[in-house]
Amino acid sequence: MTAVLEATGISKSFRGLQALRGVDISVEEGQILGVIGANGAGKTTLFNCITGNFPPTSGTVRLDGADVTGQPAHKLAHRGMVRTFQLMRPFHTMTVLENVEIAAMSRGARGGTARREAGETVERTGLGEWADQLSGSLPAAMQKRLELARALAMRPRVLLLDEVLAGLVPAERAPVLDLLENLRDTEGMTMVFIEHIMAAVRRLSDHVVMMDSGAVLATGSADEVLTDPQVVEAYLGKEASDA
Amino acid sequence: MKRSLRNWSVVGLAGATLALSGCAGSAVSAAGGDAEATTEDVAEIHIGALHPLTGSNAADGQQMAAAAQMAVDAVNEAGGIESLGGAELVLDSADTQGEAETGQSEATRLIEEGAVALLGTFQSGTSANVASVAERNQVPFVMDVSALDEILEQGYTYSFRLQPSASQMGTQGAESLLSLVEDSGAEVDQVAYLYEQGNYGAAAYETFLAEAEEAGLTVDPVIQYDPAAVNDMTTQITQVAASDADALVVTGYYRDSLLVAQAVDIVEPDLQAVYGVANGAYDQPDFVNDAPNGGDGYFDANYHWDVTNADSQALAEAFEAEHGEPIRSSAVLSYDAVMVIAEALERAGSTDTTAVRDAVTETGYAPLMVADGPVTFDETGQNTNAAVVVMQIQDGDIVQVFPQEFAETDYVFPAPPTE
Amino acid sequence: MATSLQNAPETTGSAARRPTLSERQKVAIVTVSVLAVVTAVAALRAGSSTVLVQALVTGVLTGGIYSLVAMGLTLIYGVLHIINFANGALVALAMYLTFVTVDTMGVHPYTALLVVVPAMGVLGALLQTSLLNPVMRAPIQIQLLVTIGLALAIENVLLLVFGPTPRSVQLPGNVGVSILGATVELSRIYAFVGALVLVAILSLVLQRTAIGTSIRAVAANPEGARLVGINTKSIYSVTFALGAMAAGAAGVLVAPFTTIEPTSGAIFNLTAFVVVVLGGMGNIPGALVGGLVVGLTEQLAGLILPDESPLLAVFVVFLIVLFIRPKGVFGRAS
Amino acid sequence: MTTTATPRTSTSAGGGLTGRLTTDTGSQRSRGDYVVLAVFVAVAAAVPFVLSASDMAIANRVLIFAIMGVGWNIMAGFGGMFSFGHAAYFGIGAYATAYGVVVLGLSPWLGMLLGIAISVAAGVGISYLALRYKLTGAYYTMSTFAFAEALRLFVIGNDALNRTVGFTIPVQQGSSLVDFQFPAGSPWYYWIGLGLLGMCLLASILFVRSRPGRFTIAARDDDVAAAALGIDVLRHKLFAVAVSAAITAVAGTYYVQYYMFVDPEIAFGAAASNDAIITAVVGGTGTIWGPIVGAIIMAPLSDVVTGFLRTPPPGFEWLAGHGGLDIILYAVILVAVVILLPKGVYGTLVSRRRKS
Repeated sequence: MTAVLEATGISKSFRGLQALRGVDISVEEGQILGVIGANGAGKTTLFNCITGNFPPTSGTVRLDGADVTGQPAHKLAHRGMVRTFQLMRPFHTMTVLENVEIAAMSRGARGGTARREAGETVERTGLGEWADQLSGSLPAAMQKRLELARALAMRPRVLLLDEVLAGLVPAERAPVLDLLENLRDTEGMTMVFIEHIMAAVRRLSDHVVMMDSGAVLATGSADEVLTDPQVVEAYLGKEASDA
Repeated sequence: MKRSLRNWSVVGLAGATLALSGCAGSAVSAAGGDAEATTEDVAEIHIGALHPLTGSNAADGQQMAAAAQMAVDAVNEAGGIESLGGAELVLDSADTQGEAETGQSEATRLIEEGAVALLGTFQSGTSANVASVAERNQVPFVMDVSALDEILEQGYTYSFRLQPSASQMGTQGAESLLSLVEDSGAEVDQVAYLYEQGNYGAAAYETFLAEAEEAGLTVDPVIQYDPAAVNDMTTQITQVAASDADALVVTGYYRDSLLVAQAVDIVEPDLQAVYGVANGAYDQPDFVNDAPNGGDGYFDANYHWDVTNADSQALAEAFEAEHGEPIRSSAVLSYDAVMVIAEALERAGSTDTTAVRDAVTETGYAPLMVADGPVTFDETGQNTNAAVVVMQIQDGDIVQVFPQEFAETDYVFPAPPTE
Repeated sequence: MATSLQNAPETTGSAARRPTLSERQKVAIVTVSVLAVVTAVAALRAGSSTVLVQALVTGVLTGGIYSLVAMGLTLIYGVLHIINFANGALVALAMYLTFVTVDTMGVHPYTALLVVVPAMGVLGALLQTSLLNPVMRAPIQIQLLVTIGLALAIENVLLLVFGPTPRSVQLPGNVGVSILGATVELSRIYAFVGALVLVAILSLVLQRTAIGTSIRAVAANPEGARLVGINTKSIYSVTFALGAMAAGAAGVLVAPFTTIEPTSGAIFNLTAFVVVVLGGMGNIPGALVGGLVVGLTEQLAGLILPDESPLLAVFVVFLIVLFIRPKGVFGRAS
Repeated sequence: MTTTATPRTSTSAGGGLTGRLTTDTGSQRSRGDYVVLAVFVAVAAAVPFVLSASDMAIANRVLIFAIMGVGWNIMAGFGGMFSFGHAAYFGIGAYATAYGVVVLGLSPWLGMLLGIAISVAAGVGISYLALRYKLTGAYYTMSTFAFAEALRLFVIGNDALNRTVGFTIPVQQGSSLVDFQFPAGSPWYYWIGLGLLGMCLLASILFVRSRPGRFTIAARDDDVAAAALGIDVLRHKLFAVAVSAAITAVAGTYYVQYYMFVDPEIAFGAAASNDAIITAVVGGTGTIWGPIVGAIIMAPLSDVVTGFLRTPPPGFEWLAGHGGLDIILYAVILVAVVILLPKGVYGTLVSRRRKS
């Protein structure tokens, strides 16, 4: 029962502003952890600290039990932890296929293999029709998928997804959710995902962490967390009124 | 010109094909380059002049080009080159823009278009470049202004220099100062030396120092500065004021030397004189306008056109009448350079460039510049009779004061820069 | 009261500000102690207290002049994110306009401010509207090349019109005065004071006027500014006009102690860039501090390393500061 | 750029995955690049047979500009690091060669290798600092500028490097490939320069096709995303700097051997940096062939303008004899091209072709 990814006591401050205060999360092999919380709760900052975008002010990140705190993002990616971005970051001068090919090449695939793998991933993520389109001119929903496709081409063991469903219409969500579920069930992929869409959180999460003001407010199974009165007050009520 | 314009448009349009197709015609029309013609009856002889007509030295460059043209006109009016059937000289004037590579490509172009000799270029860097072009094309190159010693240390056989080199000016500047002081009976045991840190300033300083030390004159403090960057000289002049120096020697360009004069005016160091060596300001009419107190009393030991020579005076008057400004010594040197070339052509009786070069080496032309004698080139191509004269600003006029043979009036020494 | 355009609108949040202040104090302490050590070394090399004092006073005054010339540069960068390579050429143009005004009307050089500054403002607005507004969204190299081309054009138009002979402007009563035992030309003191006044005026305009608020809004977030109804293009033009006017004021104030040539402004370009970066690009009081750092570095380096160009020391200091404080001495880390 | 939500029909026409992959435009374009390179070199090699000697001087300058533009383009166009100090690498190449030939008595070819080595070391060193300390935007640009300036001032103050005088390559009689010296006007200068340019272009093409090159371009587009995908952004950017510095140093060597002269202003002055930028930007940054097009347009431009004003066509005689007018015209043309075609001449053509 060892956690694949375990972050303990993660704090981060920006010039005196405390963005994270001692956050603990952990996720076990083949499980999916949902991270919820209002905008500005520190979810993306947590991802950034874990994936090496910037080091946490204090706290430890362990991947497969090894301390990887403060290691640069590219090293962590090669250790099997890959993420997507909430605000899409396509390589805008490249086509969709080329974007994904970069990821496959980065994983170590050579020439033709990389292209074949990229093609498969593009098909799998439903981007087939867009493969030769310049990624910079894709509609936002397709750029979201491209984020996912690039991450998958890295064949991650731990995948961190930052609002991968945002901006998709309900009809577009289902195939993505199917894909994610399939990845867990067939490949045993471990995932942490930030999401606002509660139906998705309920469906996918083995475990949920609710964040508020840079700290963990509640943790447990999806049902436990989503019915927690504190959570309802701090987040869901507001979410409901927002929607 | 038309040739290169046509090339360009084709080059621009054809992209990677790099003007292959459209330029066939230009190869035919490009046959102007043979300077080997030795026919005795040539209608025109082209001389190439390279000067900075634009850029920060355009003031000198434009005058130099104009004076060179006056020299050509004078030769033509006097019947052209008689040994070549009265052939007329044609001056092809090119703009170096003060850049060495432009100087080189323009020199190449001028030779290509048939120039049998080149003159120029005011900037030592450009001259060094043109000298190498001249050497490789075996076309004589007469430098009017370019003081850097190193240009003629390359073993070139086609390059000549009329102007005294920086080290000649340093040596002669020291000699002149020493004899002027001795002549005046004043007491000067120590001088401060302020110079621009480039090789020009350094060469003048080092040769001055050698001469001064031999004569027992102390040179201290010695201060160098970056002429391109300096904006204020008060600290340097305060250093001079804090020393025991009796006089200040300055080697620099116009702008920085003017800054020196402004700083001297306010710091008021206790000096008997400010004495320029190869100074770019203290013999310039502009300096009289720009400097505090009109720069009264400032000396400069520098190359200069001979004010005591009637021919020089005539040229100066004609120049001012034609161009509305007083002639600069740089322009007179360009005039002399054309005359050296014309005189060599006359003796060579040929437009073969090597023959012209050989004739140049044996020139005995009497220059309009102050000199120790007729132009005489040593084996490196340096004019050994090039000389400096000491000038002083007196009541708003720049007058030759030393040595006696070139003096218009008596010098005033001591001449403290501040009253 | 920081007039940094980079972070102008987020002036709230005392929690965020206090550490920055102490950060600034740290910077100030380090700067002062480095200066003290360098000054001590310079004192040993100079061997005369008069010379040292003179170097320090001259350093401060030339520093003021450098920041004066750099003011328009930093303003334009702060709002337009354009490195204006034509700044020096604009200063040179202002010098010639001063010369013409004084020469034709026979007025006191500083009255030329009344003519030159508005004229430069109009020119600046025209240049921005016609040449730079079309490329505001283009990459940095496009804008850079436009300003380089502009600089070439202005300098050579000056050469064409005025010829290559250097001009000068005489300031009546421009004598040397003594400050702390050092001698200083009055015109340079006036220019130094002018730099201070210019900082004050620009700060006031940016902080206290409606147009200043719009400029700061555009500097911080052009998209947001457009959404709240600000015409960003005209703000760009106003800003470039202000920058050109600052260059104009600098040209007038510098003219009396400068040889006026087409390249007279360009010789300040190098130092002006250093000044602007050291002070934090877009930070107007920062430019003043940057100017002082450069002026003092130059003077003290001249005493400590007499064989090298003082500018070498300036550039070494520049590179070191840049690596330690990538957003300038007083700029905030991102 | 299309913003419609439907993909272009052409891409979906094949339907099958493999079909799309075989028509991948990227690899075809690259293979096409080799062909274009071969044709370009072959055609350009014939230029000396048709141009006069003075026009060859311009052709040689085109080569120098082109090599510099290709070098700058690697770092700025493909690497996204906007350098305003490429004079540093050009100057190091030039000085290493000149010092090697004049002082050490080396062959210029060894001097070139020396220049490449020093240039790469300096470029990687300074860029490591700049990237390590996260200099971005204008601050990064100014650091490159300051580096070149500092080198210029260092050389001016250095006796071993002849201070402001620089070096003049001694003139030899006769031709020598080993000494890279030929009689004035010899087409060999051009052919050697063309060979060097060809190699630099080849390096450029190989770079863009290589893994490091593609990773560099990815990092240029988005360095955070690249890092998240396991790309060591710093290392790849430094690799791009190294390639760029090496190519630019080659231009320095060629400059010295052709002009036989170098001084601190020529080597490290802002003009050299400008030439590299202007060439690449006018042609089109981030494209293989842009710098070549830019060089062919911009290198002869000042000569053309000057020539035009030296003997203007009938009706324009009043334009002649005004010092400075040629530079004004050059500046106006530069500004106009840059404003009207911000993607560069070649870059605009390519993007038009893609659109249609």
